Amino acid sequence: MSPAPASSFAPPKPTPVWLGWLTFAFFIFTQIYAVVTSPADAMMGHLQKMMYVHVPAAWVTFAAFGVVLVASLFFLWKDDERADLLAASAAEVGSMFCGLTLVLGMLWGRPTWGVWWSWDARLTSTLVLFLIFVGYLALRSFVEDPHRRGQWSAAVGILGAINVPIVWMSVKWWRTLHQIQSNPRGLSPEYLRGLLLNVAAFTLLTVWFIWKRYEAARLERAAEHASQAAALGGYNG
Amino acid sequence: MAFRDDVRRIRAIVWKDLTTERRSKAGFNSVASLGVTILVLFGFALGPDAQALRDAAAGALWLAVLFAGVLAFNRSYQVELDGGALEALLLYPGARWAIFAGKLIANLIFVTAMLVIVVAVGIVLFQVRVPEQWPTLLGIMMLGVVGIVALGTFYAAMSSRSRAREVLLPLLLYPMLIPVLLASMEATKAFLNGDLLNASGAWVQMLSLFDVIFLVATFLAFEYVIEV
Amino acid sequence: MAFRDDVRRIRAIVWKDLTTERRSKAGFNSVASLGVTILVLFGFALGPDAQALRDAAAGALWLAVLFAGVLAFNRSYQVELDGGALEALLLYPGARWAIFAGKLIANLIFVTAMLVIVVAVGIVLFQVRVPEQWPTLLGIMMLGVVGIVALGTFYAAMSSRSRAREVLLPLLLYPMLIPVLLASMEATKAFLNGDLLNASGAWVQMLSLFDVIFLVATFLAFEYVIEV
Amino acid sequence: MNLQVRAGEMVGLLGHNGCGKSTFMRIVATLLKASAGDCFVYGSNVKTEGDAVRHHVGFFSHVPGLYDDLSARENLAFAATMLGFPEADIDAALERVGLTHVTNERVRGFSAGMQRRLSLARLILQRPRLLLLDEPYNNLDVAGIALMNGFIRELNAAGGAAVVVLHDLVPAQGVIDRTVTIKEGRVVVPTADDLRHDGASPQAITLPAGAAGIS
Amino acid sequence: MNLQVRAGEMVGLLGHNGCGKSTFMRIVATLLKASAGDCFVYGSNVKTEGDAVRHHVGFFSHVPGLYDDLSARENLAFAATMLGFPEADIDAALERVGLTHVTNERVRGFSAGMQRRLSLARLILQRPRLLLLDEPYNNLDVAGIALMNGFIRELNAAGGAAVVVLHDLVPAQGVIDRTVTIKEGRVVVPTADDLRHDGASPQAITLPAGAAGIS
Ligand code: HEM
Ligand SMILES: Nc1ncnc2c1ncn2[C@@H]1O[C@H](COP(=O)(O)OP(=O)(O)OP(=O)(O)O)[C@@H](O)[C@H]1O
Ligand SMILES: Nc1ncnc2c1ncn2[C@@H]1O[C@H](COP(=O)(O)OP(=O)(O)OP(=O)(O)O)[C@@H](O)[C@H]1O
Ligand SMILES: [Mg+2]
Ligand SMILES: [Mg+2]
Repeated sequence: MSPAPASSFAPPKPTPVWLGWLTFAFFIFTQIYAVVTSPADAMMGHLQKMMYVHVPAAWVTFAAFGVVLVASLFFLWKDDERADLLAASAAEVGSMFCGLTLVLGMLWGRPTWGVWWSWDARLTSTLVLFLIFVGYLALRSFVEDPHRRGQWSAAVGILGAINVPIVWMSVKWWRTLHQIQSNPRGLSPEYLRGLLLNVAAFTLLTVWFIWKRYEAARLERAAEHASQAAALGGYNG
Repeated sequence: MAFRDDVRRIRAIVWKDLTTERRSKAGFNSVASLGVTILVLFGFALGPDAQALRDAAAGALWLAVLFAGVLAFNRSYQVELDGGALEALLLYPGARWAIFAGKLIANLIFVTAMLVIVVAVGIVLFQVRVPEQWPTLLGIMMLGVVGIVALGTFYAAMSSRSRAREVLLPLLLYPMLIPVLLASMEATKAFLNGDLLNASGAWVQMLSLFDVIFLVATFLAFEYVIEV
Repeated sequence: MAFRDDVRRIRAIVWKDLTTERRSKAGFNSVASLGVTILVLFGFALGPDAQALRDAAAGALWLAVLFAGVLAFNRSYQVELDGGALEALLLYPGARWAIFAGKLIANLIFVTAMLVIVVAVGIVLFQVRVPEQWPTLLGIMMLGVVGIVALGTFYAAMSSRSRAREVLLPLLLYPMLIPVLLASMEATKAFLNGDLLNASGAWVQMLSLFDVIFLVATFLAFEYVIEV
Repeated sequence: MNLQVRAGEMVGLLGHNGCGKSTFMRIVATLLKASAGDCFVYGSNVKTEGDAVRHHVGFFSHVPGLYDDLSARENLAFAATMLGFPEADIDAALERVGLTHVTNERVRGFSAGMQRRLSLARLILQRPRLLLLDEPYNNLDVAGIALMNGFIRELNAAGGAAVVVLHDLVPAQGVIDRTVTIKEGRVVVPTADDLRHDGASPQAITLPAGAAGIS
Repeated sequence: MNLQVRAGEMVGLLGHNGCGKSTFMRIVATLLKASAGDCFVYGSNVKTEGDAVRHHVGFFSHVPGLYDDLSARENLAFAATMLGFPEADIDAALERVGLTHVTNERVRGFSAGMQRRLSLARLILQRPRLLLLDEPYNNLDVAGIALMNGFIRELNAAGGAAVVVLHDLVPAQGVIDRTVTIKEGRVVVPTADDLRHDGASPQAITLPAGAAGIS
């Protein structure tokens, strides 16, 4: 039996679960707080409250894909497997939140715009971003060799992250149905407070999810390493 | 007796095909995502005009199912070709039509599942009004799927063993499928426009006719294309 | 010196790719026919209305080129995978980007030839009025082709070596290409409507920008994806 | 090209590279149709009675014929169902070829030799009456060769026949009864006893039923 | 896993099925990255100086690495251009491996052994300083084996080194200087003379430049 190849792949110590519960509790609190404190909007009425989930979800999506970009670059530079696993975890969580943004946006759009979907630049570019990272995840599942998987998905992740600024700027570049970025000062404080609190809660949630996924991925990799070593070790494994 | 054996063999092939499909992580997921991606491409190509989109919705849906389905057909034989498994499959005793039946059923399950997803997404993206009798619509769509899958599975058996199968399969399949596609598209379109089975009736008949012809013909001919 | 060697290697790869493509009976012919077939399918999907056809012509042309081109990209690495030729190719000394450059040039030639055929057929099928400055139009289309081929050749290097390459390549490629496609379609459409470079100007700029980004990024990243 | 194999006989087939040995085996296994000539396996014509022939023939070719995404066990289970044999013997077969430690692992990760062993396990399940082995010792280590030879001997004892394509007689020592060489499309006979030469029509020969006849 | 090969030395690599021989060869040929350990070929690290290593290494793997739609001659011409060698030697190489009768035929129709011979011709063009042969005698007939051995001896005389994966020592008799066995991921040394064991870090070893060192 050859010794475990990379000592960096001792599986990480698990983070305590109560941290997760705390994060989740904070999220529930900010949601209730925002919904209770904000008055009904002049135009949208109580529908405005969708903002407290839709907008933070969109922002953490960008943040997660930003992590993919940085981690992928770092992986290509330093060839550190952990960076690859971090990128993968961030991509998974980012795709989830991207999907959430889409769904919540559609649920919001139906009553306010009268349609589930329209082919405007913000909506379509968000959908495209989602599809790009679905491709990223598919690529990962189709490639067996870990090193190869890391390099390929890093390339795809970096190219995919190019689309984040496109989504961001889409409302400026093209005339859209969708709201353009508003100035924080333009938003009245009773909305802003709730929004910022929720953004904080979503960010914590994202960090928690990414971290948990990352831990799991490291455990998987450690197992992969072990089975590889066993395979090379032969019959008696 | 022999028939019981064949049924057992068919079941084994369906199980094997669906299992390898499931195991090859995200096999189904990625084909379905591709179907959705193709729908999005159509949306871009047709431009943002809502009415134009709604008019073209039926056509786009069927083409997305077709283009993504073709990949599934090819994959279902690719599994056999890697490492010469087809050779082993052909060496088992028993009727060869059982092989075709197994692959056909597996592909039917696969494409139907994909159709459901693509149609659901398409309804949202193309702002289609869902008709009241949507179960009937699904039934009509199944007729279209049977035609596509029967011919697709059959041609894939031929093309998979040639080089350039990715090119050959659609090249053979698309022209042959045009009647089925046209009937499916028109029936779907009529139905979506609230036609309530009047104009679509003729198309449904035509569709059923083609299904029967294709099924009979492919079952009879499979023996010849798979052999040797 | 070393650069001269690289140029010689690139030439050898282009020659080899185009030769095998030509030899593999009907390689080019069938991909081009497939492009035309897809155009025909679009024609059916869009229905017989002449104005609707004309409006959708630019989109249909580009999608047909894309869908048929994807097959060419995968084929260009498939040749390397049969019998482990890629292994041998990677063992030759010299810079790896030369391999990418060779494949890119071969694919450019291939897709351009196909584009010409598809566009010619499309003009007839979709009853498009040919604008006076059609050479400029061709130039704009070449910009689109460069973007598609650069990204396609790059992603094919990965997908062709994974399982399920037929599915993976379009799944990765189509969403990334949407900006390029959109710009190409809009520029083409504006041009076909006699816009004379006013509305299409912005799109052409965007197209050129994406081409540069894609070319630089893929040349830099190829080393990583082909290695190992 | 005339060749007749008796029940219980093991014939080694030699010939230089590209002389048509693999092609010959594929014809007998009903995977290719010969353009001329006839071939009978236990009285059934391979050209017209393929199904009957396939009941008797086990073919071990250059390629393993396995599903990469199924486990070793699932591959054998599928084969057993297709062959109409009970699944009960699978574990015994796996144990015999020394793959118990990877029973539930996917074939994708197997080395060349491990895949060949799994193919051998399938033959062990099948126990064919006519065994066609195309360079069976490729990729096999010493233990694998011993396994293969043990299996051939066992079939031999049960009255089965075999044709083995070889380039190197050493690993097959003790299991091959006689060898024939293919040269320019004809069988060259090292020991002329067992062969009926049919000068007039060298491509066609009919053999008595009950023997594995290949012409 | 430690193994050091001297210039002019031919080492046979043995080991049971699936023990990692092919994987090892692919690592040395820069086709795979080892997860741990270092490997040097004529002083260049295979992990970081791949290009330098590829100048020295010739790899004869399980697969032929040919283009099916090019002729034998075109395949070699392509290889010569890629290697930066003159095309003049091609016909000589083809003659040497006995493929002159199919010079202009496409490789697609070649038998397994003919393809292996053509791969050998490519190695003959290249004359690498370190030869990696993975079960080189598979599919080769007696004449083919003699060709292969002749080529190995020639390189040997010119000071080249070779590592040959084998299951059967017979065809390699007279060309292999010594053999080592891979067992459970380690080299087991039949003749301990040539090997430096480095107990502390069994995965890493640095070798003097000028020798083909593989650790
Ligand atoms: C599927 C439909 C939708 C998608 C994909 C979508 C996507 C996005 C994205 C990606 C962002 C973050 C980027 C940014 O902050 O500029 C965002 C922000 C926002 N969205 Fe949506 N959205 C959708 C529907 C809606 C609807 C229906 C409304 C309300 C009528 C809406 C209102 C907003 C607002 C107010 C922001 C925050 C903008 C800011 O203050 O910066 N969105 N949306
Ligand atoms: N693609 C792969 N993914 C995961 N594991 C693999 C892969 N290829 C090989 N292995 C594992 O690596 C081990 C070594 O395989 P390798 O092909 O190097 O064996 P080998 O010594 O060449 O055997 P053989 O004599 O059968 O050719 C095997 O146990 C196998 O399970
Ligand atoms: N697919 C094919 N198409 C055309 N000719 C072929 C094909 N396959 C093989 N041949 C030809 O048939 C002849 C016999 O090939 P075969 O593979 O049977 O040889 P073999 O005796 O098995 O050789 P080896 O010992 O090298 O495996 C060869 O000369 C080859 O040129
Ligand atoms: Mg052979
Ligand atoms: Mg090996």
